[in-house]
Amino acid sequence: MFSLSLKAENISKAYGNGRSSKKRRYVLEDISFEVQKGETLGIMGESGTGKTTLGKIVAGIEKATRGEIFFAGNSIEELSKIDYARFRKKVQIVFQNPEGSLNPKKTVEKSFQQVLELIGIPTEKRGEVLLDMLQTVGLSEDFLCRYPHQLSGGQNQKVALGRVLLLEPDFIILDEPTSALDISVQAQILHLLKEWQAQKEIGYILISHEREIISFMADRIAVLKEGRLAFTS
Amino acid sequence: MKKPALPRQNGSAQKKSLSSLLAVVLFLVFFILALCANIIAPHDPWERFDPYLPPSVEHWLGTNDLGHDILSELIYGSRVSLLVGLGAAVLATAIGLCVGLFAGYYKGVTDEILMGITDVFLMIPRIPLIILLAAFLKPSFWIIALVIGFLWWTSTARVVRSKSLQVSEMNFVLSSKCLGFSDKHIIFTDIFPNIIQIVIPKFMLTVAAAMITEASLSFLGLGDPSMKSWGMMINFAFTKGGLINALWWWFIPPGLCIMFFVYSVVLLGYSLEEKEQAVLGIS
Amino acid sequence: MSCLHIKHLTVTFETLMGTVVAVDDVSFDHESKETLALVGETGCGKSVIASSILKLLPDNANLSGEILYGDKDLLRLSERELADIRGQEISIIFQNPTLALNPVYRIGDQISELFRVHKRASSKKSKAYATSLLGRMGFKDPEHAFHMYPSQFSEGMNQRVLIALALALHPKIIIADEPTKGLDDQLKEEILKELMKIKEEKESSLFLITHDFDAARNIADRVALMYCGQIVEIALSPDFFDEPFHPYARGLLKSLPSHDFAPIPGASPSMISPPEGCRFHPRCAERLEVCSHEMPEPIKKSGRIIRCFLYR
Amino acid sequence: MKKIARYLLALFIIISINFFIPRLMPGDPITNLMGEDYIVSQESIDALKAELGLDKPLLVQYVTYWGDVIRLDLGHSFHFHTEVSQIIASKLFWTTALVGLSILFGTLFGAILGALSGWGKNDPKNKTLTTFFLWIYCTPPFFLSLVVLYVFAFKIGIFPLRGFYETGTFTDIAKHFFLPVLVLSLSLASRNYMIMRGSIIQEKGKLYILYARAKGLLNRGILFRHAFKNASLPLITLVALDIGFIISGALFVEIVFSMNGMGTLIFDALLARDYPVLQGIFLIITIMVVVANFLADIVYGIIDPRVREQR
Amino acid sequence: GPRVGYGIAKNQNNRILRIGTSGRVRSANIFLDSYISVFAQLSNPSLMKMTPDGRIVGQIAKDIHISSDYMRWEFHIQEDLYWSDGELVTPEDVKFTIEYIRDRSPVAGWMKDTIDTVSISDEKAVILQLKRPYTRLDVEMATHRLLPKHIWQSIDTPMQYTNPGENVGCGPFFIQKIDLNRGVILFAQNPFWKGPKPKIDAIEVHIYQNIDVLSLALDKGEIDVFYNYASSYPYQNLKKIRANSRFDFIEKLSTGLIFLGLNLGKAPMSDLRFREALSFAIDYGEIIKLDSLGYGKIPNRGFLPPTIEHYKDTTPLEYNPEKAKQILDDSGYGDHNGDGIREGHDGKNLALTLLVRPVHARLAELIQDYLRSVGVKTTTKSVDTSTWINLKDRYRYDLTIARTTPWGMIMHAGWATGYFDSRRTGEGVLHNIDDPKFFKLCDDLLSTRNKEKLRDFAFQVQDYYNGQLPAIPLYWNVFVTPFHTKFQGWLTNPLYGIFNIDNFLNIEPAQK
Ligand SMILES: Nc1ncnc2c1ncn2[C@@H]1O[C@H](COP(=O)(O)OP(=O)(O)OP(=O)(O)O)[C@@H](O)[C@H]1O
Ligand SMILES: Nc1ncnc2c1ncn2[C@@H]1O[C@H](COP(=O)(O)OP(=O)(O)OP(=O)(O)O)[C@@H](O)[C@H]1O
Ligand SMILES: [Mg+2]
Ligand SMILES: [Mg+2]
Repeated sequence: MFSLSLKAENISKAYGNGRSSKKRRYVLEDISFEVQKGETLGIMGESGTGKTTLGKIVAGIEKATRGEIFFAGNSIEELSKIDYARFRKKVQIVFQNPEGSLNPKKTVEKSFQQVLELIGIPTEKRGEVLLDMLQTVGLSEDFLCRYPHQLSGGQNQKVALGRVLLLEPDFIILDEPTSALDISVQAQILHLLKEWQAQKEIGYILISHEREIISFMADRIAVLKEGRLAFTS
Repeated sequence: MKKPALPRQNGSAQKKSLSSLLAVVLFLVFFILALCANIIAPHDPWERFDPYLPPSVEHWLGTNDLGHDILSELIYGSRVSLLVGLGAAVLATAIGLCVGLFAGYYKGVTDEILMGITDVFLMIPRIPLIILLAAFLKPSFWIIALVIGFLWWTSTARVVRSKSLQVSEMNFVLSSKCLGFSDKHIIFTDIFPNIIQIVIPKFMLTVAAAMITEASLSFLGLGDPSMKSWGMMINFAFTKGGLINALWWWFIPPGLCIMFFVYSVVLLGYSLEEKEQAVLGIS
Repeated sequence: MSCLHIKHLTVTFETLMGTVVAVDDVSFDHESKETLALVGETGCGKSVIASSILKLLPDNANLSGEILYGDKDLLRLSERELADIRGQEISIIFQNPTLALNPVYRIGDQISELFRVHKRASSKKSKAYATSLLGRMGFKDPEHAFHMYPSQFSEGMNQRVLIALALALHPKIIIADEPTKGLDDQLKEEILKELMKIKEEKESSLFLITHDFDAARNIADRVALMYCGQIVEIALSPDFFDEPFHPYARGLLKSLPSHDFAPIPGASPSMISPPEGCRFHPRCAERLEVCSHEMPEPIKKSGRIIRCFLYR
Repeated sequence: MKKIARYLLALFIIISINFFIPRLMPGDPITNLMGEDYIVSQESIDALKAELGLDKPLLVQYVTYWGDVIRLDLGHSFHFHTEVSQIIASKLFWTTALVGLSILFGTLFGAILGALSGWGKNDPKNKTLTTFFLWIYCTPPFFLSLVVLYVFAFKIGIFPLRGFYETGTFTDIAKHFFLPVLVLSLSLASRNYMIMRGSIIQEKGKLYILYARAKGLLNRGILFRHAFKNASLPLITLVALDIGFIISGALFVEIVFSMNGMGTLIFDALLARDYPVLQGIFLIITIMVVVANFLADIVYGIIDPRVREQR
Repeated sequence: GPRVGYGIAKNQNNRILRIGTSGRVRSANIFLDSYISVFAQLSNPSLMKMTPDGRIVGQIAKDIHISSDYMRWEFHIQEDLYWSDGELVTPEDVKFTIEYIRDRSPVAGWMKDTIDTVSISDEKAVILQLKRPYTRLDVEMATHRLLPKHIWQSIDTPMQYTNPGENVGCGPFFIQKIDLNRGVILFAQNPFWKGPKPKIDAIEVHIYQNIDVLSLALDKGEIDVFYNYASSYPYQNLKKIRANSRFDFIEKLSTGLIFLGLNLGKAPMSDLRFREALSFAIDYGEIIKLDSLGYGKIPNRGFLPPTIEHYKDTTPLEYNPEKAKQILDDSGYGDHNGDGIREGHDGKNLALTLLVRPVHARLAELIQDYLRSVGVKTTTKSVDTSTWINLKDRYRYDLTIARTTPWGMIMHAGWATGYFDSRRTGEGVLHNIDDPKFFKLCDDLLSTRNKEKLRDFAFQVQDYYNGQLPAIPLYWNVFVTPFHTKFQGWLTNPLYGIFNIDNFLNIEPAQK
């Protein structure tokens, strides 16, 4: 059987004024890699090298200047509407900046509820699923009525993660998923991620600056430096 | 020894609910006036007494140039004014909101097209168009509401667009996109709540503008002059010597009515605002 | 000499689900020139303490207690008096750098603003100074960085901008809420070095909130451990890392990578209705009978402050 | 590029609309040229139509019209008896002064007061201010102008009753301008106030505001250095839109203060169905609005880099 | 120092007459702008003029000789008239003016069809040779301004000509300046005027765009008198100015009136019985009370007011709703389906469109109510003037409200025939009668200048109106003109009210 994979091919990304090439600055150059379901690719790199940018491109929410992303063998540019919707559900990203990725005008409950609605969980079951997920990421019910700014950094991160996990994606791009968590909770979350990976065969692209986390989680490690990706053992 | 308690910054919750209560009450009063005008009004507003009577026990606000009881006119006027004001404002705000949100969210070609349309609507010479319509349409106030609604949405659209351009760049919108929410969902549940503060005043302003415009339209020849509305009352008060003879009981009350009605809408808007500020914890 | 006394600080928030006791009767001293690391569980109230010091809490917060800075009680100062202290004498690095920066101003302008407001420096001078600061924060092309907007920067870059901002005026106290979050090892080291250098030079004290035990071990003089709104242990840094007293501290150390990320079992407690007795007891491996119904008071023991019945 | 294409297309449509709408209105310029009673042969009507270029099919007229637009030849007026460009130029000077000043004051006061009120607490002072501006907004400009005129020019008598000037000296002109500019500025300010107030409220919950406080900025400093710029986007839009509206919207103020400006010109031309004048004015307004919008777009970009990157 | 109020302090000069008007002067073209040309008759008088008692007599023309077949008109020109630049006024000027109007004025189409040649005889006379007999040339000549040939001969396209500065004129005053931005037309004394010396130095016409502001200016003393062509001072503003002791009033029953026009070509208006029923449904007394605040008279069915020459006292109109209903019932307009609205002969509900301009909104409301109470439903359609003209000219209305002007009453064959004769058209006229009997009457009127015959025909016209009711007059209105008592000696004529040369030569500052 054809195995489900997420593949980046010759991704380049330039920022700056579109027309004048002088001002254009390439952040990513010619990056290619492939991640299979159930596998973790760790990406490390200095601050500002383009890890987040790469993550966003792979997740399909930012356009690469050049290159393509393939999901299950098809370029995501050419996906039909239905396939794109599937891709959209199956490839998720957890942002580095957790508070910024939550709508400031929505309570935690609403954020969750809408995802539940999106994935078609019947209304009567939603409460149960929601509480389950809260417990999974280690949040209590108290948080349901809070707005993002009423949560601590780590709590925001948990909400963001929980929301993504609900979708049961095939691939998750984790951009510094535990940066705001204390070490015990970080450990909990890392174990949780591993557990889910084992159960549901999720592929991770884990972006982190912490060598320990990467080596704990990743099957393969790549380092992003000066726009290029180098695999290390 | 205990230090003095720190002053708490937020006002008492009671006061807040009071003002929203006031808003609701005020709004309802106008609503009831409009609904039950025939019961509440002391006279038939088309019945003619002596013209230009000053306020008296019989006519609390006197009579106008045709001898109509001004108070009754005022009460009946709420029907048309509320309908035109709210109708036009709802229409204009709805169109403007949608156009602005879509343009700001989709950007690119959609933005260009929508803003192009907005520009065109913005610059359509309104008065000629209204005269044109007046000649071909049967006069009625819902047509006026429609016309105002269809012509007055452009600035809302542009204002909304400028703000939603800002908001749609934020991470949480990206995040929603990534979760696979439909564009419609993102526009209305992610972007919209974050620009509502600009839409609320825009809406209030449109309510007032529509009520006043309705009067000036008749000045230009559109509409049925025998229709009773607050704007119309002000209009006649001026063309028929209300100001020059200082008949304040004629032109002030309809002005006040417009003002208070808009104020009730404003207060409603504010209580929304306050509720939100309360949850967001800002003062 | 101590420069910041926090006495019986309690911060609660009103929410629809009830009152959140984010900080519960916290008292500690922060000596001058000292680096105090505050560690603790996610959501235990560290950032709230940091914000309370500068009185930057939202409206739904209720504060009580005292925060003495010199002879002033920061909580009772007027906004105007506070403005003179903020940024200049006490600066803070927020946890969420991207949202903390104004999206419509250039990075450089946001830094120079400090000089213009507090020092009334000329724009040229403040620009030069801001550029040099950016250089020290590991920006290879500080001129370029000066002209960028926050949205064009990565998370880590904004983080560094915030650090630059906090150090700019050589404040007496620097409150850093996870300043090295998201930075790679090398940069982290550089930044911390820079931080310590400035701290030494200017004799400032550093209030460091962090999850990074390595950093805390390396630079902190003392460590305060927080759990569920309370400070449960304060100890000198070597002591703390060598032999933590509180069971929670021991649990935490076990979650370190070196122990293969073995987490403390159980979930974080609710801050609205915290557990009776010792807040940690439901997850505590060494709990006693009393722990479940009586709250331990902080006591001094061998140079530490500890809040646990095991050490009574 | 796209932007320019869009503006050109919009311009094309609007300029076409400017041609068709006046012509679709019932009546024509000739009816109004005639007077109470006449007998004219079809022949002389035709001659008249030919003189005014109305004899040709609409489509041909339309093509000619475009030729004129491109050559910027606005033609001459049927009723004002001069070159349209000349009439407009003479009115535009005064109207621009009137409108320009009003936009300036209306924007400044509206924005600043609105920002202060949105920033501050909802205390009695701000409530009063809001009520005041609401009052102004809910008062038809006609009404407001007459009341102001009645009180200041008639009762107190410190301002003249009408016109742009009497003797033409600076103080004389200033005296004549004071009341109309006051009325227009107030009604503009009332709207700007509401918008700015809402916009500031939206901004003030943001974290960067809190951080600005942490930097040691004072309340007002934060408002005007930080919140104001972010919140001003909608206002810029509105001010750009104003240009067109006010010119025609100044009509009522012009009527009350007997100022022979653009508003009156439009109204007269409209009632008389003076096509060339109408087309000329609409063309000028169109261009002004397009330019203003274009500038506003540029200003957005300058203010907000995130918006600029979209280009 | 003391606050100097605007206007009051400056208006100390008792020898300058300030006239306030709210006419919309559009351009400084005395030949074509309809508002300015009213004022320009002071500087550029017409050949003929109307006397205060309504007769047409010579003005520039000393006397006229008319051939018995009305084909040849000889105008003898005053000999001591000079233009304000010192040139003598000559028959050449008159000839030039008539030809200029004939060739270049869009409103003078009739001249092309009527005037054959214009020539000058050696006795300082201008001779008009006509193509067909025309009896009313003198009336027409009372409304056209004399132009100085030496100025205007170089102006080929009057349509594109404005002169905001000095306009050479030959009246007692000439136009010194037309400053539309300031809103004034300034008249100075003609230095070469040889006639009786005016007792005032100058005349200023101040243009106010809003009548209420004009009233304030009057009250305040910034202007001395109100003047709008064919209009009374607004009745509702009178009360205030009456309270000002410095003002006095000229009150004259006008030759104009307000009337309800009927589309005679359409059922049911084509039915005389229906028209009569309408006439009984209207409460004239109330209309006068409400719309003219008492400054009006209940009209006769004969349409024309008593101020007109050869007035005939016909049946007064009467408010009698019962009678109206009776007539409607009797003539087949019963309410058979019982919905409160009568049906026409076609069985459909009588639902009429009342086409009005915004100025008549209130009257429309009243009419609508009167008709409703006799079971006729009307819808008011309020439109702007151009639309009104357009719809009216295309007979797209059932009822409409219109007013007549003094000139309108004497135009065409006179006696308001110009409003009804369907062979004519014009801005304010209805041209709704195409009855050969009426055409014959008009032609008869046009065929003679014989006083007896004219009277006879005028009576017949009034009888025709009385019998046929082509329009229902609503009220004959009284024109009220407030004036400052610091001037006295006011003279008015039915055509132009106070704005006539006789008046300006006559008024003088009041003696204290
Ligand atoms: N909108 C933009 N315009 C210009 N440059 C940008 C923009 N967005 C990102 N960049 C640049 O791209 C580079 C990569 O940014 P990115 O956020 O991907 O870094 P990162 O590797 O995730 O860093 P960190 O670890 O600090 O989060 C940075 O140098 C940043 O300045
Ligand atoms: N405005 C608020 N309203 C209600 N609760 C709040 C508010 N702000 C913070 N809290 C709660 O107070 C507690 C302490 O938050 P704080 O931000 O101090 O945590 P923290 O220790 O900094 O955690 P982290 O390490 O995750 O940043 C949290 O449980 C949080 O949910
Ligand atoms: Mg990143
Ligand atoms: Mg925190």
